[in-house]
Order: sequence, then structure tokens, then C-alpha cells
Amino acid sequence: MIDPTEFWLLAPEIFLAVAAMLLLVAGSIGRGVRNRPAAAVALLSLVATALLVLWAYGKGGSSEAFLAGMFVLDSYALFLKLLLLIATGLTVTISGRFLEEGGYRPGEYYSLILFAATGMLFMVSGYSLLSIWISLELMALSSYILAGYFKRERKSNEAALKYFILGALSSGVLLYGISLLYGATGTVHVGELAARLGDLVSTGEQPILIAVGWLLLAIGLYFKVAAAPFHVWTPDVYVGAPTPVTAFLASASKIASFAILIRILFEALPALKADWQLITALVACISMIWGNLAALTQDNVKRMLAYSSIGHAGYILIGVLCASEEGLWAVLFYLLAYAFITLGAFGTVIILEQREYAGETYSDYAGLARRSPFLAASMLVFMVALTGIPPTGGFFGKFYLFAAAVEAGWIWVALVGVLTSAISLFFYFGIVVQMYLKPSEDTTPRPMPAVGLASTIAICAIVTVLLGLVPGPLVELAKASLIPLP
Amino acid sequence: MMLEITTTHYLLLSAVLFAIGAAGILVRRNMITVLMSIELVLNSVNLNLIAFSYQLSDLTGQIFAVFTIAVAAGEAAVGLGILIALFRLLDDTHLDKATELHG
Amino acid sequence: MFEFLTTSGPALLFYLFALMAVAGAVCVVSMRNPMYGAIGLLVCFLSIAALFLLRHAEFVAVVQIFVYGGGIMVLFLFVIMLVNLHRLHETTMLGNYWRTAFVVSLALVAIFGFLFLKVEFGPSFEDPSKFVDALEPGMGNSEAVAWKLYREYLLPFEIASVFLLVAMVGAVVLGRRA
Amino acid sequence: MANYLPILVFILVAVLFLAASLIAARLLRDAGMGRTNREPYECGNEPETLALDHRFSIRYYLIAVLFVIFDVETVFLFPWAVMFDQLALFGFIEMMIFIAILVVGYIYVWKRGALNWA
Repeated sequence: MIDPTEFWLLAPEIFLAVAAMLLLVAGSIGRGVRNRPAAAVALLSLVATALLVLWAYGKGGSSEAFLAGMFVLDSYALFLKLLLLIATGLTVTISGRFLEEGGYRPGEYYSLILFAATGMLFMVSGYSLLSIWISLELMALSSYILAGYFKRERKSNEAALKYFILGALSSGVLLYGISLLYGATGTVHVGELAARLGDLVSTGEQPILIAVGWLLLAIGLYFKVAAAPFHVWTPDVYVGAPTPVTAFLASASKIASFAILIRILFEALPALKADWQLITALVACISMIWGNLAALTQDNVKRMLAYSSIGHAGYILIGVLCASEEGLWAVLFYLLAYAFITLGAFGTVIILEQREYAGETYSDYAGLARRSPFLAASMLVFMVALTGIPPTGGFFGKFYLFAAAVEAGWIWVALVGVLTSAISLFFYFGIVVQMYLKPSEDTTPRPMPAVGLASTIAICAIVTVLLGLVPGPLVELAKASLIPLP
Repeated sequence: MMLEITTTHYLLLSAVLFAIGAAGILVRRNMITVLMSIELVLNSVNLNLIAFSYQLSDLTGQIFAVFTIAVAAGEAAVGLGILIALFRLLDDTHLDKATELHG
Repeated sequence: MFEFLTTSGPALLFYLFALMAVAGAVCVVSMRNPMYGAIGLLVCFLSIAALFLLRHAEFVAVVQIFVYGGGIMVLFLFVIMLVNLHRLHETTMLGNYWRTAFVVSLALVAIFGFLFLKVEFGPSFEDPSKFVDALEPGMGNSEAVAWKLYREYLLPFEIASVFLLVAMVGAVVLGRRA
Repeated sequence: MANYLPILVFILVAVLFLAASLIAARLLRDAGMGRTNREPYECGNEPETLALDHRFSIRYYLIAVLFVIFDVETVFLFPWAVMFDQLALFGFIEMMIFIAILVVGYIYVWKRGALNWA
């Protein structure tokens, strides 16, 4: 039986859900709310939720699961929740222009973002496969709707349809895996699952159910983090979805999916460590190679960023497969750095892009340095960071990941990582060349970013550089946010 | 002689349904059929859960199945919504073309 | 003969409904007209509900009929009637290769079948009352489900309500005229 | 298993009744199934469009979705109602929260005008 006072520790999630509902109802009455106030309410509630997260952690943070073993509030969850709230907040600030120009209702848009964030918060704290799965579905469902939010544009519609179909298939696969693991162990609680699996593996019972079960579960999760060869949905969805939503999918949604991937592999399947390390290594290498090679041939910047995001899923998986302390904090560090870099890069894309696909190609960046030195400089920072060159957070992120891999004995994976990073130089610097070396076309108007958008890009660029100059504090923070190793 | 049904029977049946559903999702081009195939996949999961629940005499499987059904309902609602939005767009573009021809 | 029928009754029912479920599923993926596919899906849903009954999941079986047979089915039928069937082919996303479909599903069945046939279980319950006794004493299936659902699984339960709310929002956002 | 015997009998009767009435209708009806009989409106009105081209209003879809969502809600309500006594106040509050969240959805749908038949 659950002690009702435990619900106080859910205050952040409950608050965020209530805020989303208020925004929803307010946005539906009469002509609805306007963009600015709606964004302000969404931002304020995200800040308040972050404060509540800190409060709840101070009140009852521990690595013990509660609410009948459904929910855990450990330092790992704390770190990721704050990161997710930051990423969601930055998504809110880059969304305004799109909504105003498209004439879509902002109330529903922001409330769907907040609902997705609620699902993510529950995901990182989930300690039962049932609660993890249902909150994953909450996030996914909100994301499907957001991807199709610009329903007057055919590409947004098709992106939503594709995302929905492959997303639903991947949750089906994931669920099938969960059902087989349940059949082998009789539980869906993460801690109990680990214990029973340990017994079963040592006595050699139910090998088939366990093997097929964890493999399907892992494939479902690789799907969600967009790792190759389970990435088929990513390029089309990233290109077709409204760009702020793409930024949201590439940052917050990816972080939350990685959070549950790590939670499940580390805490539920430690008995199968050797198996999942190998598979994860393969997936990581395929993602890095495929993502970076495919990005070479793109001339649409959004599509390039989509393939780059597949490659980066591979880099992050390197840290996961190490199953070591160094690997885990390197992943947390990288997730944070990557969130700022991605959101900044997509923010820049938003400023340049116009209707349909206009403004998304490499040649649209020609001479940007003269048209808008600020935009060009920030895009330069993001491209440098994505390549992994100092002095940016991207450099230290990759450096820590590769170092962890070498230390854990996965030298060949680290080698693939270094080589593919070298390849990535070509397509990231393709944009830089366009911006700084190609002459500007006079016909293109000088982009005038809105205040919210410009300040978001500035913040992202500053944080990216800061992380490259003084990574120490964040490393300490990440080191304090680990979960038990398998 | 007495025929008996074991959990393995259920597992095999669910594997068959899962395979049919997955194939339907991957290769059919009719989007409504694809959405129906998704329901097949979720149903195959439920068969597993119920069979294991009986095998282990543990109710968790049944409760999980109830949640799966609830989620399937929500997903169907949104999936069909996306489909309808797309159809409407196709029809509208059709109309646009028609008016262009007249003007 | 009569004894065979009475002792093996559940098994025969299993085979009957399993056959119907598979036939319905095949109908879903193979019919050109989605309306026939929907009928096949209905047959499949109802047969699966019967299979749940054979495993003493009475409550889930009723939910299956309620939500799938009554709700989701209606939704599908409405959409099939709403859309212009002549334009369905314009939503092409993936190829329509029934041979591939056949091979894919056969391969999946072969792999899963090969593996699952080797799975060994302890003796399942010859006497169904054992399953019922293993639940909370003196409760029927829906009581036992309720007892566990509302005391242990209340967090997923509340998340599910938010999920359903989002589904409602999604239907309105996507379905309304822009 | 014996508990399901009445249901089995019931299904059997239903199937037999259906089959019998269909067969009877086939035997009794007029043999002439001409073109007119196959038209959508047998009374003679010409249909405006082909059956496949005719589309229903989108509002039907929204109503159907609402029906499904509240159908699922009923599914959760039923076991709760069965165990209302034992679940006590805790269960009551729990269910009220669940219903409140869905009422928010109801208000939203209402205010957004999805229930209007304009």
C-alpha cells in the first residue's frame, strides 16, 4: 500500500501537468491566448517546475524507489530532469516566430510541449517497466501531434504520419520484449527484474525468453534514440516537422530516451552486461559511420543535422557501452553539451528558413558572415562543437567519451569515433565555408531575428564555448549523478 | 487422449500475429491498413502478457494488458487524426488546382 | 469420443479461436479494400478476447471487447467512411510488396517459432481454480485486478489519464479544419 | 469451464437464428434482383455522388474519438466501482483525479467547438 504523503515528491510532475492543462483550457476559450503570453506562462511554469524538482530532491531524494516501486528520485534523475527542463525551455523560446507566421494556435502547442515534458520527467524517474513505458508513450504521443502541428503544410503531415507509424512499431517491439522478460521473471519492477535475471542467468534457465526479450526491448530503445540501423524515421521526420519541434525531438526527446536506455540497461539488465555491450558497440559503430557518411551527401541543412544526430547517438552510445563510471558521466556531460549545441543550431536554421524548403540549403548560408555577423559566428561555434574541436563543449564531450572507451578496453570503437569525427569535418565546415568565403547574394534579405530567438542562440553559443573553456564544474556535477553500475 | 494448451501455444500464436502485423506495417502502402496492423502488434503483446500472467499466477500481466489497450485506443485516435489531416490537405490541394484552372 | 470432447474442450476452443484470430489478421493485411480488412480485424479482436477468457483474464477480455470491438473498431470504420477511398493510394509511404510481406512474416514466424518451441515452462495449471486461488482470496477477476491496479499501479494509472487527455487534444488539433 | 456453457449455447442459438432467417429470406424473396434493387436508394432517387466518393462530416470522427476515450475511462471506472468499499477514501481521491483530468479534456473539446454542429 502506498503512503499518500509520498505524492509530495511528485510535485514537479503534477505542477507541470496542471500548468499544461491550464494553458490548454485558456487557449481554447474564445480566440485563445496570444503567442507571447502563452510562451511566458510555459517558461515560467518550467522554471517553477525546476525549482520544485530541486525542492523534491532535497525533501526525499534517494536511490530507493517509492510509490510501490514505480518511481525513483535519485541524483541521476535530478540531473536529467533539470537538463530536460532547460532543453524544453529553450524549445519554447525558439518556437514563437513559427507560430506567429503560421497563424497556428499557440495555447495548444505550448501545452503539448509541456505534456511531452511531463512524460519525460516521469520517464527518467520511472523504476518499473510499466511506468517507464506509459510515460514514454505520453511523450511519444505528444511528439506525434507536434510533428504534425502545421497541418496546412504537407511535409509536416507526412512527417507526423511517418513518425507515428514507425514510432508505434518501435513501441510494439519494445513492448513485446517487455512481455517476454515479464514471462521469464514474473516482474516488471526494474530492481526485482535485475535480481531475478541474475538468478536465471546463473542457473541457465529460460535462456530463450531472456535473450529474445532483452534484444527486442533494446531494439525498441535504439529506435527511440535514433541509432542506426533503426534510424529510418529520423531524416524525413526531422526535415518535415516544424523546425522548433525538430529541435525538441533532437534534444529533449533524445535525452529522455537515452535516460531510460541507460536506466534499463544498467539497472534492469546488469546480468546481461556482456551481451548488451557487444550489441551496443555494433549499433554505435553503425550509427557513427552511417550518420556521418550520409550527412556528407546532403545539401539540405536540416537533413544534414538529422544524419548528424544519428551519428551523435552513436557517440553517446560509446559512453553507454563502457558501463563504467567514466563512461556514464561522459554521457551525461555530452547530453548536456549536445542539447545546447543542437538547439542553437536549429535556432539558426529557423531564422534563415522561409516557407516550405526555402532557406534550408547550404547555398542559403552564402555570405551570411556579411549579412549577419552574429548569426554566422554562432553557427560557426555550433559547427565547431559538433565536429568536436576545442574550445567548445563538443570537444570535451567527445574527448571524455573516447577516453572512457579506451579505458574500458573498447579501443576499436573509440577509433571508429575519431575517424568518423574527422569525416564530419567536411560537412560541418561546408556551412562555414559558405558563410565566410562565399559572396553574399544581394537578393536575400538580411535576417532579423526576434529577441527571444536571438537571445536563445546567444545563450546556446555562450554555454557551448564556456563548456569548452571550463568543463570542470559540469564534470563534477555529472560525476555526482551516477546510477549503480552493472 | 487429452489435448492440452500450454503457454507455448499462446507464445506461438502471438508470434504469428506479431509477424503478420509487423509485415503489414512494413510493406502495405494503404495507411489505414498500416494503422490496423499496429493494432495487431499490440494485440499479440497482450496475448503474451495474459498467457504469462496465467503461467506465473501473477496479475501484473493482466494489468499491463489493460494499459496496453488504453494506450492502443489513444494511439489509434491520434494516428487516424493525422491521416484525416493528410487527406483533407490532399483534397484541398485538389480544389486549389481546380480553381486555378477556372481562373 | 464424448470424454475427449469434454476434457479437451478448452484446447479445441483454443484452436478454433486461434485459427479465427490468424485468419482475421491475414485478412487485415491482405485485403485491398480496408473495409474488409476492418471486419477481419474485428474477428481477430473478438477471438483474442475469447482466448483471454480461456486464460482466466475475464476482466481483460471484457475490456478487449469494449475498447477494441466497441471503440477502436468504430473509429476505424468512421475513418474509412470519412476518407475518399479513391485517394487512399496517394498516402504511399512504403512499397506495396505482398511477396515481401509474406517473406517477412514467414521469416519472423520461423525464427520466433523455432525459438519459442524450445521454451520450457513448468506445468501450467491443469486446474483453473489454482489460478483463481493464487489471487487475493475470495475475489473475482475484476476485483483482484482492481485491488492491485488501484493500490500498486496508481502512478501509471494517473499517467494514463494524462495520456488520454493528450489523445483527445491530438484528435481535435489534427481533425479540425485549419 | 462449465460456467461458459450458457454463453456457448447463446452464441449457437444466435448463429442458428441468423442463418435460418437469412436462408428463409433467400427462399421467400422475389427472384428478380434487377439493377434497381442494387441502387443505394431503392425508391428511385438518384444518388448525387458515387458511394466511394461521398464523405461524411469530420465531426463524426471527433465524436467517435471522444467516445473511445470515454470508453476507456469507463473501463477504468468499472473495477474501481466493484471495489469501491475496500479501496476507501484513497481510491476515491485517486479516481476523482483521474476523472478531473479527463474533464479538463472535455472542457477543452467543448470550448474548442468540436461538439458544435454548425
